[in-house]
Amino acid sequence: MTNMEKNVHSSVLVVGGGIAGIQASLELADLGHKVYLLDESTSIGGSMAQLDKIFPINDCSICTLMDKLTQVSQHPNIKVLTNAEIEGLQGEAGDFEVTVLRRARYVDEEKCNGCGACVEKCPVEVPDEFNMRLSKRKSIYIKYPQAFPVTYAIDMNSCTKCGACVEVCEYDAINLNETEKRLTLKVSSIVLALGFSPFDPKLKTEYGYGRFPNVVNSLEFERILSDYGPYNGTLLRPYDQRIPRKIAFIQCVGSRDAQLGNIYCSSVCCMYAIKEAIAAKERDPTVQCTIFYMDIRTSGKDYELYYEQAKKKYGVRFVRSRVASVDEAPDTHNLLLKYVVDEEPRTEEFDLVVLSTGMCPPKNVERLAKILGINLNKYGFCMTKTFSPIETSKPGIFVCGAFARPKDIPETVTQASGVVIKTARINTSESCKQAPVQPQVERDLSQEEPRIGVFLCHCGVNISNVVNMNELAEYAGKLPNVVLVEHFLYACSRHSRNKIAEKIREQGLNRIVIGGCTPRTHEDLFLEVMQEAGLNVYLLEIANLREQCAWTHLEQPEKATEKAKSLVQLAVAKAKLLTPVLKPAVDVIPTALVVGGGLAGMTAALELANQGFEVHLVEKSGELGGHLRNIHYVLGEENPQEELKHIISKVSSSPNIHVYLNSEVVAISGHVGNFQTLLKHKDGAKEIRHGVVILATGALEYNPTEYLYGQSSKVITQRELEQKLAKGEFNAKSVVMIQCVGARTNDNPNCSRICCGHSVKNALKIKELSPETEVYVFYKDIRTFGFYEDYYRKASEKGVTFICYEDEHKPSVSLEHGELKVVAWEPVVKQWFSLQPDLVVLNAATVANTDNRNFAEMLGIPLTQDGFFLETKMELSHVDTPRAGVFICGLAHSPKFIEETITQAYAAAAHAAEILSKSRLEIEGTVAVINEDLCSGCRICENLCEYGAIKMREENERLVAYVVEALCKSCGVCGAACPTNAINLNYFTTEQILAQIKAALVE
Amino acid sequence: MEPGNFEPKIIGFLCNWCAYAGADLAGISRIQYPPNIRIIRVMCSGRVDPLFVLEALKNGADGVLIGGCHPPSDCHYLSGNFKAWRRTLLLKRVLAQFGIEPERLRIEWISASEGDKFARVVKEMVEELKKLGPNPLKLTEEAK
Amino acid sequence: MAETQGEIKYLIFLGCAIPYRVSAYELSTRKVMEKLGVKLEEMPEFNCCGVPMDPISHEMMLLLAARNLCMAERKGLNIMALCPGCTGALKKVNTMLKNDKNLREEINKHLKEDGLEFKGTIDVKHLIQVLNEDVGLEKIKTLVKKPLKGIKVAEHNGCHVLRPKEYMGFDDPEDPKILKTLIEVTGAECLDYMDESQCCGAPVAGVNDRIPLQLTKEKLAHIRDVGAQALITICPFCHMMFDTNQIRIERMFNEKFGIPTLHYPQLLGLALGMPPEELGFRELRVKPTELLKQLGFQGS
Amino acid sequence: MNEQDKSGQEKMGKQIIKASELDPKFKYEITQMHGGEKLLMCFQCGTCTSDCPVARYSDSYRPRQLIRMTQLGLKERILKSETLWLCAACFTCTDRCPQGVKVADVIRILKNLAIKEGYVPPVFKELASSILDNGYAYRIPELRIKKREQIGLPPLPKGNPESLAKILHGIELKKLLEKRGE
Ligand SMILES: Cc1cc2nc3c(=O)[nH]c(=O)nc-3n(C[C@H](O)[C@H](O)[C@H](O)COP(=O)(O)OP(=O)(O)OC[C@H]3O[C@@H](n4cnc5c(N)ncnc54)[C@H](O)[C@@H]3O)c2cc1C
Ligand SMILES: Cc1cc2nc3c(=O)[nH]c(=O)nc-3n(C[C@H](O)[C@H](O)[C@H](O)COP(=O)(O)OP(=O)(O)OC[C@H]3O[C@@H](n4cnc5c(N)ncnc54)[C@H](O)[C@@H]3O)c2cc1C
Ligand code: SF4
Ligand code: SF4
Ligand code: SF4
Ligand code: SF4
Ligand code: SF4
Ligand code: SF4
Ligand code: SF4
Ligand code: SF4
Repeated sequence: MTNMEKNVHSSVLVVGGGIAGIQASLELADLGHKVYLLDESTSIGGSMAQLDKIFPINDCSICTLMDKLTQVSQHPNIKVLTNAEIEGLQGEAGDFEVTVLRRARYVDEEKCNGCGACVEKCPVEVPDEFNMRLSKRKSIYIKYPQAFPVTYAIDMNSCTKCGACVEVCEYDAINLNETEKRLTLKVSSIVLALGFSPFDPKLKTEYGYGRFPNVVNSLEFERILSDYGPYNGTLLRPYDQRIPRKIAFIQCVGSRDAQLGNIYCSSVCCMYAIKEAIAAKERDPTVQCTIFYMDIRTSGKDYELYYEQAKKKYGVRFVRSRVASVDEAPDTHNLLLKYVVDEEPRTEEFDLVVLSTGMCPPKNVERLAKILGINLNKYGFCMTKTFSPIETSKPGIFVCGAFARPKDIPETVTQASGVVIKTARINTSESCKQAPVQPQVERDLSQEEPRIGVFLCHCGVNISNVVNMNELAEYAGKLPNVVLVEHFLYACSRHSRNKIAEKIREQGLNRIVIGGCTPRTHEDLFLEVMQEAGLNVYLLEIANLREQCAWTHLEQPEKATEKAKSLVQLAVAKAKLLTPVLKPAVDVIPTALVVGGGLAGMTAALELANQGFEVHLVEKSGELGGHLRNIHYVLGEENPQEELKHIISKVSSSPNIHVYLNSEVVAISGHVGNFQTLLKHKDGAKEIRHGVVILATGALEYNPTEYLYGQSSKVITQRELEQKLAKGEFNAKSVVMIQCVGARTNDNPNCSRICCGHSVKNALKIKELSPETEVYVFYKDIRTFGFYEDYYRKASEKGVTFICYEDEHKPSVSLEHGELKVVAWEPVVKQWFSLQPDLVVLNAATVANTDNRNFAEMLGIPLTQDGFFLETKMELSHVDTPRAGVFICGLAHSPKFIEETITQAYAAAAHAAEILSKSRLEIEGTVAVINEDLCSGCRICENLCEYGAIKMREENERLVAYVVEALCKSCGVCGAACPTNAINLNYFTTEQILAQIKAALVE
Repeated sequence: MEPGNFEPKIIGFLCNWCAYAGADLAGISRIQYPPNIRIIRVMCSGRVDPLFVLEALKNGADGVLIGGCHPPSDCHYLSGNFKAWRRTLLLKRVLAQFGIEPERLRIEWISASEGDKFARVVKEMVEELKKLGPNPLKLTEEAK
Repeated sequence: MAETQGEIKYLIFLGCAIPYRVSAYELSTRKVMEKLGVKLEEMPEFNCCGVPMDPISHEMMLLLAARNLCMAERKGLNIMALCPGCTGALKKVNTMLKNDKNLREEINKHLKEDGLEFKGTIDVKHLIQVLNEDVGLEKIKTLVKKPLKGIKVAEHNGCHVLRPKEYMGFDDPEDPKILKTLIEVTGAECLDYMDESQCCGAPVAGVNDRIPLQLTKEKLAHIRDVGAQALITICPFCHMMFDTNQIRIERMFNEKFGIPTLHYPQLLGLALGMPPEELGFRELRVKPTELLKQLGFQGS
Repeated sequence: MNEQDKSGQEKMGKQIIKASELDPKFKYEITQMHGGEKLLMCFQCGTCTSDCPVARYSDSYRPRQLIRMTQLGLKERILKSETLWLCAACFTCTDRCPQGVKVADVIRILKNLAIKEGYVPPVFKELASSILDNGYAYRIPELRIKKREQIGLPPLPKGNPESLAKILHGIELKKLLEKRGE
């Protein structure tokens, strides 16, 4: 690293502004890198902006995304380049020079403030691609209401250059003759987050998409469901905008289809179809939803529960049959689907058909790949390897998100975090980072009376067209403690902001009220002003006059003016009581504790060590490696034992890593930045102090009690088979494999994700070593998602026979005169038949490590029902826990493949490094504060706090509560519950809120 | 006060992440609703102390709206919305004991994409409160 | 592909079924092609295309088809077949032999017994392909004398003109367009109906007498439901199912259809201004009396 | 053939198929033949049965089942099965199979094998002998040939059975047919 450092720029280019690109950019920027976030579209957000809810939690997609968009918009280190594409690349890792073409947008990003006046005037209407052409937009448009940048754009394909928009734009933002521009970026690394393009179902003519209006694709259905979609969230079908009574979902459209050449599985469509069916059911429980599938692939964490819930709670019907064709009834425009159940062909009528269209590589990616010099796989996705899952074939260029392989959002976000640890040159010395805006020395206000300045924004005419600004200003001027009122056409413009700072200094203002648009998007701009003017940032209050007043009372200017006065009064009342808040900070010990010396733990440890941090790696057993020690082949070319040796040698030789074998964690205390851990090993105990914890405790193989396991040496587990194969001890002529042993059962409802791939892998190995051996695989669903489908097909091609079983028809294994006999039901031939294999191989489930419970208790973090660690937000990142500074990765989180384990370990390392890289950790000032005099020691707050931020201590022989500021997330739940009002929340104090209430209600 | 042109006053405590954003979206989408509500932003619906509700009613609010994120897990703080919900149920009982119609207090889950829902809730509240008439506490205060 | 030297010239491949039972199809084709300036030459000494033998012996089928191809190669002309089954067999074997050297050698070994050799010098097309690709819609349009305005018909392509798409490939079997546009160029309207691409069942007629009739009946019902005045076919077997068997079907299922079924060249012939008699209308079992009346032909 | 397509399937239903009835080699044999190459790729999605026009009206004809039985090696049962002959060779299944299995070709292969095992449905015997006799699948009556001329069609070219006999010489099947035909 050191010899490279000379050329290292601290800039990174992220290509693709979907959730993958956004997440990677935010994390890189937080680490102090300058980030260029480039997207070919007019707005960032990618596909996620189009989704209604997101599985597995069914959160609102746009809410989740908007949170991130806001962060991007406010991050000083991120430069967003929309309408842009890469034209050329020069140089090498650490020193790239990228030529970027920016196509004309025709609207100036600096000037346009998103008022939308132009849209009303534009006479040209065209289909809105964002709403999948189910509604219309104008030639000048913004992609979606919440889009970032909040700048309109003109679509020159339809624009008539009539100039109406130019005329109406108060801010002179439109230039119909704008031309494209080129720029050159110098960056040290590039992250590709190009996402996917949806499969075009027109290519599957038998489903009638494009011919029959009531056949829609899944993204269209997402838009139909969306509250800001073409039908405002009412469930309607396109042809007659009638509520559909019966909806069919057809799976694998454009995936797992050799006729189309898309052989891989798109991995997400089973889950999203279930989600969409649930959403339809939630809108109207009488709607009947049927999902037609070949295999249901819900192998993510707790996804099987989601599937079960769809069946049991929502009554979604699942039919195992690929739909052969869709026809339309000419009179009703209903659709007739042909499928087969129990080997009986059927035709059934539906009012709406949703095609679960798969993910294809991003459009025109071959061209970009050529420019960048990276390899694509045979399907056009980015080529990666098992043991280097985020590296492209070119050093310095990394990949994350759906472009690496079709995947869902949580996996995407995890991978985006993972990329960061490889991309970033994290350096504990602050100098190499782009410093965020340095806070000015704050003025001491302790002796000052409140002197409030009120700054009112017309927002062009957005506010002033409705609210009488003069009247408002006059009113504000009379409010107590207000010493200055000013108007601005655009308060947020750079010019105005300078003016505000000037006024603050000039007039000695010490509390600021802005009357303008919502604080959710613009607060940070004004916080900067405060800092520049030397005021504590908590002395600002914003009255939301645009989104929550002018725009919602367009026809009632007088009442809107009254309301605006009231809103300003409310803000002034709070402002008067605002006090400076110091952001608490904790010292960070730049050392990590990693628990578990399997692949996950070692990978995370190595990455942190590479970044220069000290790591304590604690392994319970006598050897490093965990399950990887038993894996001799992978579905790919690498040799896992070689890789393992390599990793272990790197770990052992790293001066930054202390390995403790045969050791266990006895106790952990403390908080982020400063934990104390007690280790026990055979020579005694040891105490370690560290800033973060990474839990990589792995998982266990289920010990089967089924199918004569343990009673006959001819019944073995898949792992044992792999040992035999590797040691050359395999000699069976007929093998039966049974899937889902101990998984997807009542006791352990979840899917173990890896075992289908494991069987396919070993079956292929058998066929390689002994082609004449017959292999039968009994499965419930074959879950070879993503590119693993290739190997499933390869196994079929080699003659491995896959036979589906249902719980009612499980195969039975018995011994007759010492010989194995398997009796099973074949559902297509509809016959029982028997086999006499030499070996029965059980795919034992992967179950949670029982040690997890101890860690959960010691650290106060939750577990899933089946005992895996539970992350904070299952629909986003996989690595964070509710406990600040504690991260999870690998099998300890849920069953996963090697490449996924590595990716997640990278992500955990990245999140850990973000903390470790800071010598002091600044914490939001809006934390809870406890007045110890008032506290009665009832412990109510302690129990309520989800983050374990409240602790109790003895004080003068009295139990009192205190807040661990590093853990508090500012929800205020404790404050609302404290019976003695001992708790307050900075910036949202009880007194301030009461003052707001009173102000709101004065006559 | 004449019942005919009675304009109820509503205090809305909206959580920053969902309901407040939903109210913003109503504006962005130019959805119109009556101007009777005053919104106070809190980080989480779980921050709403019963005291705030009581003070609002005592000071003459005709209705109070608490807006949070959809359960089970839209809540930015995992479960603040549940806590608000439990508290609201209790509080409604308390209000009834004071002779205040529990319908004056309303809790709603409004996501950042539900601008129309926010507007609808405000409209509904205004209509219902018009039917209920002014807050009885206000009348007794006035009587004093 | 054999040279056509400006003029359009094909060997006409009749197959077995057409001479055996469906001469109206042949007759109307010949008349119409003459009008359109397509020269048709007779195919000497041809034999069964091979399709009926496929279930018995794939090899025999290959040889039968290959022999036909050799006859055409000798004449140096491309084949135009009327029967989709024949088209399919000849096209498929032609492609297979052209692309698969081993297979070609094997087949040629047999052919040599009679001094023949497959060389791969010609192409095979179906009638509608010739109309669409060689004659062209534009030319047909200019020759239409009597646009069939106000007439509503439905089409049935038949499976083998479209499938398997690997070998046929000139139209989308799931949403075929060519026959439709050829119908529309006559001025008639072509209606969509349900399950348009479904098989009529004819090929099973030899082994089962119920299933094919049920399939045809289902199609007739869909066609009736959309109000088509006639059905247009381009396959002798389909035609037999819809026309010859229609009365039987009506009796068997106790339902009335009364849907006249025309060979496409019959319809085209009318539009080109030829009288029904010349186009073999007399041979139709379900008489298109109403239709002809509407077009101004009395009493045929 | 009234009840013919109601094959022996149901009768078989009760008993358990024994391992000895399965011929695991059978599937590999099929993949060696023209059109059978992709047999092993079938993952039982159901498309072929769902869309088969014959299956819709037959109680027993199920293409997916035939493919499955072939994969499992139930050779005897398949070749004896009368339902095999119901395939209309419409190729819908072949065109729509997502795994690229040429279903109709596999069924044709099975028919060819059945013939080798000695089962020839009467209609095929007729067709074959007609072809061998005069080159056409049908024996076209004189009356028809005359009528052609009446309506103005050119004379039908004569077939050449001698040439056919030459090129078909050496096909095992011909002998078989002849033998059976007698
Ligand atoms: C119908 C549907 C429903 C889904 N539902 C869910 C769900 O409920 N939960 C879930 O977890 N997942 C769901 N998914 C999956 C989810 O959409 C993806 O996991 C996620 O969007 C992947 O994010 P990404 O950033 O990798 O790609 P994208 O969102 O596709 O973003 C890629 C970005 O890159 C840009 N780009 C592409 N090429 C270039 C280029 N050459 N130059 C510059 N920019 C470029 C694009 O404009 C785009 O903004 C669903 C997917 C679909 C299709
Ligand atoms: C049977 C089986 C077959 C698999 N086959 C494949 C395959 O073919 N291809 C593929 O890609 N992936 C496969 N995987 C998945 C792959 O093995 C994992 O993704 C990867 O090895 C997980 O690494 P890990 O570090 O998370 O967990 P583990 O390998 O389980 O390592 C956890 C480590 O933590 C230690 N530990 C546990 N508790 C404590 C404690 N309290 N204190 C200290 N240390 C502790 C353990 O001793 C162990 O060394 C398979 C997994 C299994 C179980
Ligand atoms: S009118 Fe001008 S400022 Fe307003 S949205 Fe349009 S371009 Fe932007
Ligand atoms: S110039 Fe173009 S974008 Fe502007 S109003 Fe006219 S058509 Fe619309
Ligand atoms: S099996 Fe795979 S490709 Fe098919 S619908 Fe499910 S996730 Fe999508
Ligand atoms: S075998 Fe394993 S991966 Fe496959 S479905 Fe069962 S539990 Fe899931
Ligand atoms: S709820 Fe209040 S009184 Fe009770 S322990 Fe917490 S701070 Fe003290
Ligand atoms: S404000 Fe929330 S996170 Fe902070 S201590 Fe109180 S309950 Fe815990
Ligand atoms: S369509 Fe293909 S894959 Fe599906 S069952 Fe039939 S043969 Fe098998
Ligand atoms: S070819 Fe045969 S099996 Fe296939 S769909 Fe047609 S009739 Fe059915």
